[in-house]
Amino acid sequence: MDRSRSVSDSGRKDRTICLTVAINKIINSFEGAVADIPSGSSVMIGGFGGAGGQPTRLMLALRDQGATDLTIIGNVAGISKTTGYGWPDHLDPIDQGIFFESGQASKIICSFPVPGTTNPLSDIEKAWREGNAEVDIVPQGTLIERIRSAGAGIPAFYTPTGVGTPVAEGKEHREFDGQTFLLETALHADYALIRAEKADTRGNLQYIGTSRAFNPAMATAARVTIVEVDEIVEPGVIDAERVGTLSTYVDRIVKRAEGDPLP
Amino acid sequence: MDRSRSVSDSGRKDRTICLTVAINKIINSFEGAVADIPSGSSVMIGGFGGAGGQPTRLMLALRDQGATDLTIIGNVAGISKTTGYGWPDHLDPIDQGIFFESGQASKIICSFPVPGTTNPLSDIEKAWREGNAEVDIVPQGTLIERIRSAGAGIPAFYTPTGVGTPVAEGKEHREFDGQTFLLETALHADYALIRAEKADTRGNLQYIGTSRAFNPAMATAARVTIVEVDEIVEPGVIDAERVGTLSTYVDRIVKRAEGDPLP
Amino acid sequence: MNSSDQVLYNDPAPRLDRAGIAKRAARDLVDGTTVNLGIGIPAMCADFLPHGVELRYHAENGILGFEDLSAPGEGDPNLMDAGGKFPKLVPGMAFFDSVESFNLIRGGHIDVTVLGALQVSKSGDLANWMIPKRGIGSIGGAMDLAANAKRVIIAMEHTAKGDVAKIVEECTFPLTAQACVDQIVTDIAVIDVDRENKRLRLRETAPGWSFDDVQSRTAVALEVEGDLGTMV
Amino acid sequence: MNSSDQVLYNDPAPRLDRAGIAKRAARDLVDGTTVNLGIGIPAMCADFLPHGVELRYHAENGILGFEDLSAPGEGDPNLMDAGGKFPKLVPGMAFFDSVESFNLIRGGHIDVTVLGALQVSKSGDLANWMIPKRGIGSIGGAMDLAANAKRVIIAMEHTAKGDVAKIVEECTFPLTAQACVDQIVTDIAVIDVDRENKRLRLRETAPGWSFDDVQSRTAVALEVEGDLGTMV
Repeated sequence: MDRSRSVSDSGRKDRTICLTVAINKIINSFEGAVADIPSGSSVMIGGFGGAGGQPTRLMLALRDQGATDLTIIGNVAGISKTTGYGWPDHLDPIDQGIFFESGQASKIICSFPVPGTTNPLSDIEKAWREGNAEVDIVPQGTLIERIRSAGAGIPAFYTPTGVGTPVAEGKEHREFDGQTFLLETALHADYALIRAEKADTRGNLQYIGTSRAFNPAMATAARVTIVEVDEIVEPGVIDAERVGTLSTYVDRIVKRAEGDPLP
Repeated sequence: MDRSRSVSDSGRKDRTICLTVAINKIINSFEGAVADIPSGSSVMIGGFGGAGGQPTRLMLALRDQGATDLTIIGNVAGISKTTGYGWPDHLDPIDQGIFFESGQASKIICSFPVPGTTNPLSDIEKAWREGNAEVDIVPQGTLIERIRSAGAGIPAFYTPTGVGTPVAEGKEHREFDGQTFLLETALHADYALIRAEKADTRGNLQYIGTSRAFNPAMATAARVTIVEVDEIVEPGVIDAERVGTLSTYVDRIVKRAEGDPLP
Repeated sequence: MNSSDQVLYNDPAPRLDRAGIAKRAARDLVDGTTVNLGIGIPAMCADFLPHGVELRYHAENGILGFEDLSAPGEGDPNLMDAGGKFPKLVPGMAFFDSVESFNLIRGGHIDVTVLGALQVSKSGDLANWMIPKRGIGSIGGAMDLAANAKRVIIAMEHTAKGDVAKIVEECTFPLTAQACVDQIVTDIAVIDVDRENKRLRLRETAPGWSFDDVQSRTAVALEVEGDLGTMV
Repeated sequence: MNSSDQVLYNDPAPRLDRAGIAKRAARDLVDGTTVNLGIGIPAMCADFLPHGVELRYHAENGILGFEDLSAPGEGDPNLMDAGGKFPKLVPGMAFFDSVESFNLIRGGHIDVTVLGALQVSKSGDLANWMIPKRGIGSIGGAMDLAANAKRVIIAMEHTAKGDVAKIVEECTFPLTAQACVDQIVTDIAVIDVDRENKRLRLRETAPGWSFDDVQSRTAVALEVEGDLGTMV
């Protein structure tokens, strides 16, 4: 694949790094876009929860690809398949639960892994009960800020959220101006699978409505960012005032088929 | 002025706070918009440096209002008046230097307070040399992140920028993953004077081009945010996908006169 | 009130239904404020706003200023609120990402949040995300909202199944946030939380409910200042 | 090289002019990379990109992907770059605020930055924001760029006024960032910085300049690996 050029670079911190710049970011198939994701990877999955903003085709491709021992990072996770949350009634919902159903995921880091009821049991809760998966529950604001920090070069920050709760256990507590805060650290990933409405061929993304959610921050926090879009356009079609993710963050773009029945 | 309603509220941290919600945010004059800013206030001034995105009319109104002992917070500061930076050639540039020329400012927190040359001496450097003003020079990325943190409820964060330099003096150093970082704290202000292209009557703002810069973050970090706009429109005229500052952050809106000769 | 056999069958009058709780909670919402409504009873507040009150609704997934509709529907998946409902678009609304959404919350820019609860303590501690015996739960935006909104109103049924008290001296369930609750609106009472003094003040009772009726279903000694009102 | 009387008047050949330095620095810029050019000589690199090389220019004040023009002009004040120039709009560019702009920098997403310098040390320390005797200086985005860009190239005149060395064992001026410089392009030489071993490798000299000519104007012992090239 003649997609990238490499430049040897002595890099930060005196480590030799390889500067790879994707020249042509467009990949022709969802299979191809996720083919190199190895077992043991951490994979961010964008959106909020529900069909909007979820990279559903990339998720299905990763499920079919078969990589195992995955750490999945998402927000609301595994709720749609059991409750229909955020999906049209006439469709079978797809969510991060597919990686627990298939046994590919060994861990999830998310804010909302289980619905209020246990009947039927969600794939994530089932895997957790059977000891097959670790579930790390993070307050949503802390989760998104940890992801944002990873992309923004901030290794750690203090937050008021979670003080006095189970999420504070084992964390550094510190007072600023008489109030107690928790130290939280950046959350990086190997891959981010995200979803946008449009990409231009450079990799600028445009989002629509509430489909932004975790997508823009995840795009900045992963070593490789792969985006699923409804449309690929020429540079300039996306208004420079409305770019939601900058081209620099995007490594691979895959377009959905016209008339894809999945939302 | 029948602009706001108050609600008594037992508030956070068990202090009684007064929840004031501006119902009509539009103020008819720049004088009126800054009239209550007391001496001793900290005042953020938006933009990057140069005329674009700078709340020039609000600044002139604050100069004329006469409050003293001000702490000014801005980015590039006092460069335009001496070098013409970011201003059309046919106009006399206006920048944060006006508050040092007038003796109103006792301190500035900024990233770029002096031009490369000292002839002529800028207002800020003159005030500093004469011992009349304190100048706190902060790396630009640290400055904007400190302001953003103030608005985002984050009291402090770690940054790689500035390690081994004079800005690291007296600051906590900490290692994460073998790299050293500095602890930096949130930077709040009493007032933010900002500039946008358009406001709707609710207070949503739209920016244009490179005029965003420090404006959106400052809008979130001050107790009172006052915006200077070229146009006030009805709700809905600003596309929901293109709101640059949310209405919740905006307290007062003043419209410039049609055909104002200042950029 | 842990042993509650004596009150199980002697409600003095009907309790308010879920809509009734929402309606009463909605009465204290102030025009022009930025408000986040949790799922369940809190979300129903949107249906009962007093005349002339217009709120700036915030949903964690990235909308501000929409019109909240409690009816679910077959909407556009790209125009959802955090509860999975499909809000109505109105002029002056805005979309944004989760970073901005939680800046708004964590930064203290949400004026009021209405949330559900499993337990509330006399010091205003809130537990609403996990039942200990299940061992797993969902936090979502609740911890951020509870810890950082300017005002936290709890809208819930007064007791759990079997008339077990949910308003307690100390929460036994995992906390969502400490000392955060300002007011509790239930199906039988409106209670103000004086967090500083760790006291609960009963302000109103449901029609037909006396102080003692409410007190007997509450595991904290309630106080009254002035007249006791009736929930309407 | 602090006492420099002996070399003041004996340049063996003309030094490159500012444009010549920029042209040589531009030769190593790689197609498709995200690049931030500092003010002065670095900004002039944009005029000398090799054929077929298209860069994604970043300016701190919030633009990515514009066309850089080194000519100042009477532009739109709302379409400025960080140096106060007025860039040309091109399809595929984007505007954003300073938070996003410095996420890009601090987060290590800028592939290359070209900056000016007052001093560079053999370990790659950079000093470029304050002359100590003035006591006040401007940092701007320089500390963020120097500390966090993937590759830092310095484009500067080799010596200061009076032929005082700017390439030194240890910087005596206040630092901008430690151990950050990868390459130095001057009016007489191209030098690679081996930060790990604190060594400087002379790669090229200006036409007519020998190793000794450059060494005598450099306060660090230079090394050469293989053939010494000529700057073109």
